[in-house]
Amino acid sequence: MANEILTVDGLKAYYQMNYYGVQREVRAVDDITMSIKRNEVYGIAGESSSGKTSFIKVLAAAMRPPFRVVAGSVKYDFKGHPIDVATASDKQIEAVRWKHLSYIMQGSMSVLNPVRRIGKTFEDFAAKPLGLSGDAFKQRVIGHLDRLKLSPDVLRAYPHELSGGMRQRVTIGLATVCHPEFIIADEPTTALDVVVQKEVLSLIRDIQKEMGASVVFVTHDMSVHANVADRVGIIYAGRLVEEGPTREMFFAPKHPYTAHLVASLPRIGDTAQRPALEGRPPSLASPPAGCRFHPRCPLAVDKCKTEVPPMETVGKDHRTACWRWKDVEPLVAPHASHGVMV
Amino acid sequence: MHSYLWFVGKRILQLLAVIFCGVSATFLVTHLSPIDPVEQVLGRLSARSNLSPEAIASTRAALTELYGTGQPIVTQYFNFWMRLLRGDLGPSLLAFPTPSMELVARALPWTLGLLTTSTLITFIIGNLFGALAGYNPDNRFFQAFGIVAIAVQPIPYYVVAFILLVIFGFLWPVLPISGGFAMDVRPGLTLTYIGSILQHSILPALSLVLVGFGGWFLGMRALVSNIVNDDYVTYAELGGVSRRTIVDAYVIRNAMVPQLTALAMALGGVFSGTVITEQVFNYPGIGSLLIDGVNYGDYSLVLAVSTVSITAVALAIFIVDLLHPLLDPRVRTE
Amino acid sequence: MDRRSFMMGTAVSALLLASKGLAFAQEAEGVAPDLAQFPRNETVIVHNPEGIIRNPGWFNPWVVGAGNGTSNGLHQLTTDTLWLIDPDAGVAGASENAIYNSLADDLWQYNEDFTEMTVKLKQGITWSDGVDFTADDVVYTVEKQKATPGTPFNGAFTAQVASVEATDPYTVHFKLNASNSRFHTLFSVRWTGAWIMPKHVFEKVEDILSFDNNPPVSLGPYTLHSFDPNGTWYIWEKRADWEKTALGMVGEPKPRFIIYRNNMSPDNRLIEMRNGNLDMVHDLTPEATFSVVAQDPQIKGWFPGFPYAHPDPTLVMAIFNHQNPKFQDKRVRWALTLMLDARAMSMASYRGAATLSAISVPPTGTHPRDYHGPLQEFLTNYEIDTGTSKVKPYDPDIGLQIAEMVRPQFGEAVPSDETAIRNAFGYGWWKQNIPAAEELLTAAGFTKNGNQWMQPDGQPFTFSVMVPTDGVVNRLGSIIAQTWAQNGVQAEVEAASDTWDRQRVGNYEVNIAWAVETWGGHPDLSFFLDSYHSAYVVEPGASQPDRNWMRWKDPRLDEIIEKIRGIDFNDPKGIEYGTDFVKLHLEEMPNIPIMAYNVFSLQSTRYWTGWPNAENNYANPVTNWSNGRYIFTQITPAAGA
Amino acid sequence: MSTLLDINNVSKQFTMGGLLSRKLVNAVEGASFSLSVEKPEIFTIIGESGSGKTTLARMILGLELPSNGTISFRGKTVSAKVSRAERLEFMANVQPVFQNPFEAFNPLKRIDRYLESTARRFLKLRDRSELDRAMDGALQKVGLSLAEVKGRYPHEMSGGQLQRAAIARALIPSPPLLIADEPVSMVDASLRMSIVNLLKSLRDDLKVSVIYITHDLATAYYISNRIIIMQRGRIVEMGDARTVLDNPEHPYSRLLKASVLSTEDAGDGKLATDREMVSRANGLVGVAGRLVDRPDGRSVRVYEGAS
Amino acid sequence: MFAVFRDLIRYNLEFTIGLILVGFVVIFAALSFFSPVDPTLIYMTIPDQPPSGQYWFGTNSRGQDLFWQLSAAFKNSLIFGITVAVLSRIISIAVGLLSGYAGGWVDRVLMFINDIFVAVPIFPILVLFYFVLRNSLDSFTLALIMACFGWPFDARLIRSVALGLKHREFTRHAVFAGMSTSKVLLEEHLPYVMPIVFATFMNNMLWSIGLEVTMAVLGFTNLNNPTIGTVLYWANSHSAMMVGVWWWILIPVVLIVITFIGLFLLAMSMNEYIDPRSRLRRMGA
Repeated sequence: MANEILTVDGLKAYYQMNYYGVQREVRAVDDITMSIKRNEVYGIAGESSSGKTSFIKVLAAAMRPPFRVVAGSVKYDFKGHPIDVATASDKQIEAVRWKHLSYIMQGSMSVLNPVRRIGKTFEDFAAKPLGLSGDAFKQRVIGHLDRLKLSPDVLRAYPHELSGGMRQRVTIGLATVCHPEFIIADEPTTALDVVVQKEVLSLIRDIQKEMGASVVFVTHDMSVHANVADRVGIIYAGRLVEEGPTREMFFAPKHPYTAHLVASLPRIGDTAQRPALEGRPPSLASPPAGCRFHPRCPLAVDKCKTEVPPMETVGKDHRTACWRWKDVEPLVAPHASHGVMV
Repeated sequence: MHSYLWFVGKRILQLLAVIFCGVSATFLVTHLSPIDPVEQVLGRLSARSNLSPEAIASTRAALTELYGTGQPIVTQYFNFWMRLLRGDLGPSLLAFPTPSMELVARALPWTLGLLTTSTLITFIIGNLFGALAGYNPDNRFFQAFGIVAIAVQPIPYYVVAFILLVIFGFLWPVLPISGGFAMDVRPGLTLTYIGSILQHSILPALSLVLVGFGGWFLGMRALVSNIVNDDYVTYAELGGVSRRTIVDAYVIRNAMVPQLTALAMALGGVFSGTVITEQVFNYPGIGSLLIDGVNYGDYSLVLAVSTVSITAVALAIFIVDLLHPLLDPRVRTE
Repeated sequence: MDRRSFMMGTAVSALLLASKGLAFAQEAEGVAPDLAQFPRNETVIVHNPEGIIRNPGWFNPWVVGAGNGTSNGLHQLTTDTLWLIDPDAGVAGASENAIYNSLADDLWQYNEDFTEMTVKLKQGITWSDGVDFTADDVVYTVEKQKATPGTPFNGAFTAQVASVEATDPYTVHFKLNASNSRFHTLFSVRWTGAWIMPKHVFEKVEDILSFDNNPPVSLGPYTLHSFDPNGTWYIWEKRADWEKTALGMVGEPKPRFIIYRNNMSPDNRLIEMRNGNLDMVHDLTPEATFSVVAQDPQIKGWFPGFPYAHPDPTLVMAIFNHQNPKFQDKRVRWALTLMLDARAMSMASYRGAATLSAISVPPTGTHPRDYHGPLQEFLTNYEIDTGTSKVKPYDPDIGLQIAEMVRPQFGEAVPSDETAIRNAFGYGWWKQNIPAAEELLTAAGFTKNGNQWMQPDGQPFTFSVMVPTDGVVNRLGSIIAQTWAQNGVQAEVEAASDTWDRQRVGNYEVNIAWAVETWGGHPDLSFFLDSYHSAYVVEPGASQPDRNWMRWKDPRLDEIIEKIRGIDFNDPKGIEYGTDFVKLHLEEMPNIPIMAYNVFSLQSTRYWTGWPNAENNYANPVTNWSNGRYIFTQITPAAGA
Repeated sequence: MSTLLDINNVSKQFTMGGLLSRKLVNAVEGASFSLSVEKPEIFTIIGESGSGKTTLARMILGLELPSNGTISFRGKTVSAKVSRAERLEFMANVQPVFQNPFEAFNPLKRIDRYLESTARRFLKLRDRSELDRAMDGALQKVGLSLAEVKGRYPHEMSGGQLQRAAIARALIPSPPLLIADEPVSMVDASLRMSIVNLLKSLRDDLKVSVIYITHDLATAYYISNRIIIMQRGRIVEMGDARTVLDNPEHPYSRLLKASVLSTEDAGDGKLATDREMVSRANGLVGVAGRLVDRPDGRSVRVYEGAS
Repeated sequence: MFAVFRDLIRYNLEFTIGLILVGFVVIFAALSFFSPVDPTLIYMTIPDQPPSGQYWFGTNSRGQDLFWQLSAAFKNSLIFGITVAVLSRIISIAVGLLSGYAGGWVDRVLMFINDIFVAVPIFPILVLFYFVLRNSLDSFTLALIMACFGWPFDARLIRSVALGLKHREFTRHAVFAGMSTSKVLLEEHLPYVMPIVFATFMNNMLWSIGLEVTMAVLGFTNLNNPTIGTVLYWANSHSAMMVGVWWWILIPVVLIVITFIGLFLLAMSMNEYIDPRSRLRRMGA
């Protein structure tokens, strides 16, 4: 069995729309090749409308017209169930859902049926893949909830009766109760307060460790990636521009965009003027030629405007797509904090 | 529980206010009527018999005293509320001296029965089909069904009732077309009697169902086609939840919340359909009573029917509202 | 309990409760029938036009406005009074001059100056509970109603009767307050009248005004079998001792059961008759009649062919409000008359099935013999002076023309014999004569501005024509208003559901209704004419006593009325005075007589035969008239039914 | 030194539920602080959701009335229940900047419409060229120009431009005070710094005071002069931003700081939270305590009898 | 505006069909302005003629050419329906937007009144008005009364949208840009409730025309004024169906169905078009 659980190859997935004669093709995912290892947390970062959400929709096999895969493959190597979700039938996908592949959707309030008790929702999702029913199922769920520090009482509650943090833990519970091999988590902590956010993140991390699952973790917040991900991939304008081990990404980025993202993080104890990246991400309907980052890139040269940089391996598990990666300077040094922790 | 009590309390207050306002408006509107009930009765009396002028004068005096129409309107209004609280709206002119309330009480069960059954059937079938059509937007059967629903919806009650009358009374006379039950049936709690009532209610109810159905169907279809795009439905689909459960517990259950509100709001409207239906099928309900009352200038009766129908509709809305927290847990802890 | 089962349970129990409530409501009211079947060869089913009976358990007709059914069999089958007068010829041998001696053994006997009346009663009549009918019942009826305001004849008896006594068990003697040669008409039923009360029942009742008299003790050959607590049907059953009733003495009523059904919409009537669930229908639209008699050969009308309808002894007219200054000049009234087109009116209202009358007497019953025939010559020579010229407006052959107009559509069904045509279509009417009408208006000071007539004061001549919301009278009024409008008079039709109330208080300009109504089978005109006396005309806005809706006042009219009051009911001079009235009416034209109010009463011969019709005109077939009782003695089950 | 804004012992209570289950929620309790005219500063209010920071902001803007205490701006009590003229005059002095730049303008309307309305209302300008000049001037202050904005719809501009345009609109009447309610919580990292830097330059270059409401300690540290930390309606710690954040004293302040995800040891996955720290911070909720001044200039809420 | 039309016709089949159907009926109704006969006159032609080359829609038992009769009836009924719909839309927009935006006691009072109007069944009220006004109850008065009862449900829908809009940040921006409340409501919020207004406009027309038919069939309106209801009334009073004059009922019913299918399709497709979300997509957001 190969070490990669997911292999994405040359994936292109577009929104193809027609509004009263206005033809639009939004290239939300444009030629992404990457892979994810077993027992790995892979963070995907990018600005809003960079295509990161579209990308994980494909990973989760949640495409709906007008969004469709145009080219490439998305191959999972589940135990006994190898599958390419880009081409698989609904029935085949049905067979791996929740048992092998689960999904934590953005917005804990809206993903739970507001008129159904949490316990019922667990039954709906997990009873069949687990092959359990009645008390055995209930015991299993209660046991799992206990791991998430949730009391069995939540099973009788309705979503609106729970706090945001609890709801988020419930959705994590829901996604992990069947011990899937692969979990896709889309901004699971975005709306949470800092204290709760930290708790939830640590929970996800712990559960992942315990189950040995692979997790794709999507957020625009680099500081979350810093603490959760083993590897981080940066998506810009529908393309993967750099991926690498977390520490390297923060302290030795090989793409100017990554360097900027890291640099723009303010830190307590540091009041030095921080640069802001001007401009806006390009429209996915009409991206610029060449390197898509070139209009905002301080290092851009003429070549960047015409030729698309290829993905180059620049270190162990570290790849980047930049003509001038060698000139990228880390903007932040890994030094100790000024603050004194009490 | 506390909040549910508060919810009920608020609804009761609202119910009382609605009844008070509606009934007062009814009183005002009717008492501004130029129709003099005394002259109405005299007119009917003498239309077919040979009365002398003296006789007419003395009868008029007697009737004026009896109906209390000589008093100022404020006194009449006050007396009206006093009487209403005792459940007595005075004698009907149309069926003097029977209390108008008695006439209403006799007619009301028929209308209520007809409305309750037809509304329930309409609501359930319309919503079920609407939900399935909304969840399967590409299904040809439901698409065709939608077109039929849109086409039937604007046909006036009268025409639908009448077509049913012609089909099932004339071309293929298999169903009774008039009355509440058959002449050779003994009223009572017997199967024959209830069977006869049901048999006689098929056509009137069917006419209401046919017309009312489309609205629920279309409303539900629109609601469902929105709900299927909601995150929790998408998520359930991604979670491999069975289709049946999704339609049932995710889609329909959530769509029922606004549909229930719509039901409460629609209750006042179905009344107009029963009036026509009762006329066409000679059904002894409250709608034809109202029409008779209007044509006879019987304002006691018109008041009684309006008062009772306003109260009944308000009560029905109240009951539907009480069901709300059962359907929507969010209301319970509001 | 989870929510789903709770909701289902609630729904089911609500349904159960509703049906249970319904069942109990009925149980409390209902009278359980003994039989489950009513064999059609023993049962007649009659349509009653009264609509749903809102007080179905009420059988006391001696209370004003009780809202109970009257024509549901109650006044056809259970009540009786001294005489009945048929609007048609009456059963031969049992009536004379259409007058039946019912409870009375003979006609009324007045003293010289009509201040006292003596009545001999039949012997051997019993109430349905076995008690003998006697003079005491009649005396009780008069005295009790005299003493009880709220009874229908309280006013009449108080005003007219000084005293009443039973001189022996079968003789009643009335002393009147004033001379009155028509006092007996209170006890003479043409449609309804002073029904005799069962003294032995009512004297035990403390307050007869709140007594429902359920079940009614019957003086007729039928008793109540059962009725719908919702007021849509009544079933009556023949008494075992039916021969001990006044009707039984005329002949045996054949049906064992008579069912009256109420609240039948016209389409329901048609369907139920076609389906064999109705034997007698009160009225249909002209169109429905033509279609049903064409489809079902067993269904018959009054006339064997066109126009089928039975002419009521009522006369539909265009009634001018004489208290309105617009209509106070008889030249204007005549001008409006001459603008009308009889053929258009006949076609629009009845599709040609109208029986026209140019004079103020309905062309029905025995009236053509007494009035229309004898007056033909007078009418043909009748001349009016328009101020410019003299015209003879009468057209005696207009009925023949209408018959020719409808013949292409109805063919054989239209009679070809001239007398038959005159009886069916009328004896003639006024020719439409626009020039004469214009001359009359000009003479009255009107001027024409374009196509619009202006009144003498310079205002346009405009008024509304009030009609009921439905039926032939509505159609008639529409065409009348339209014809006037086309000739420069701005008449607008106004359909109202309260025409009866408005005409009573004079709240109209021109009204289409009947202001003339007669006994039908008897030439006496007092039935309506007495109320035309100027003494009864009231101020605008006040309630006008019956029939003189136009509030017409004329000393010559009063004189005729007083002359009639001074002679006996059967005095041949009555026709002479009646003719005087017709001529006075022609001169003044206070309202425009148009046509009889024809009613499309139909009978099915599927189960019963022997119905009255134009050839065998022994009774009025209109189902809600009390006189209809005689029909049940004349019909027989159809062979094979 | 004259006072620009004075918050004096302000409390706000909300009624939750109805008559039968009436529950009073103290959104803000006894908040006091003031800003001076002479010294423009960025004054930061920090707290998590439910801490009352947004309620406080709404009261300052006059969108809510305090249940107790007074808020006065230049000596005048702030309230929405005044004449339209007075209200307009207040708005000319205090303007808001909101959370989501993509929501700042009606997506169906052109952006300049808001700028123009502001100029017309508060500067009483009628003339086309004067209006344009005022709008352009304000846009220049935030690094934009009227030419870039005029006739454009919100979706035609980037988040940063939108947020700048929103701030430019607020700057048109030259208000001495801006209320910025979580202006960066909904934006991407690359945009965040440009907004924060802009706020900083407003203070430094235009001498505008800003009340900056946020839950992000890092940006607060980066730009604030003074901060207050709020927990469940109460101010628990207040003082110079650096002093407080470098070395927080109140247990809740410490918890907040400890919960900030550090990037300094990126990739190490250190996420454990000190349980005891959490319970200490939460244990103080609902206890009144009182604010005590410390020698280093900060005030901290202390609780007699509680450890 | 023209471009909008062109786009809709070109790219939206539903809109095109709806436009054809409604256009057909509207043109048919508008023909009544050129009617050679006065539709209130009776016996102007041979009665009971089935549809033919001479009488396209046949003639009725009152001797009227049904083509011109129905043309006038549809004109009057459509005007009636539009009057009710426009008036009640105005009320529901005003109440809904104000209630949602103002909140507090204004909202409570308005919604309380709203709830009363919802709970009072309209039909008995209309009958009561007829009972009192009798013949003075002309179609405009009837339309006014119906408009007074036709708004509450839609006002609630609008309010729920307005509640959401109230908390959108651009609303607060508009306020702090010095815009008056009416400006905020009419210029900022109104576009967002237009889809509801459009959809309910059609429903409201259907409802009001249906009620008018009910009133007319019972004889409670001015029967001389040709409307869909009075056409059916007269057909009924002449037993049209039973005696085989089927075209007197069938043709108006087919026309009603055509009208409302057309309106439904128009409302649906227009809705999608004016929906701010799809508008934004078209604008390229």
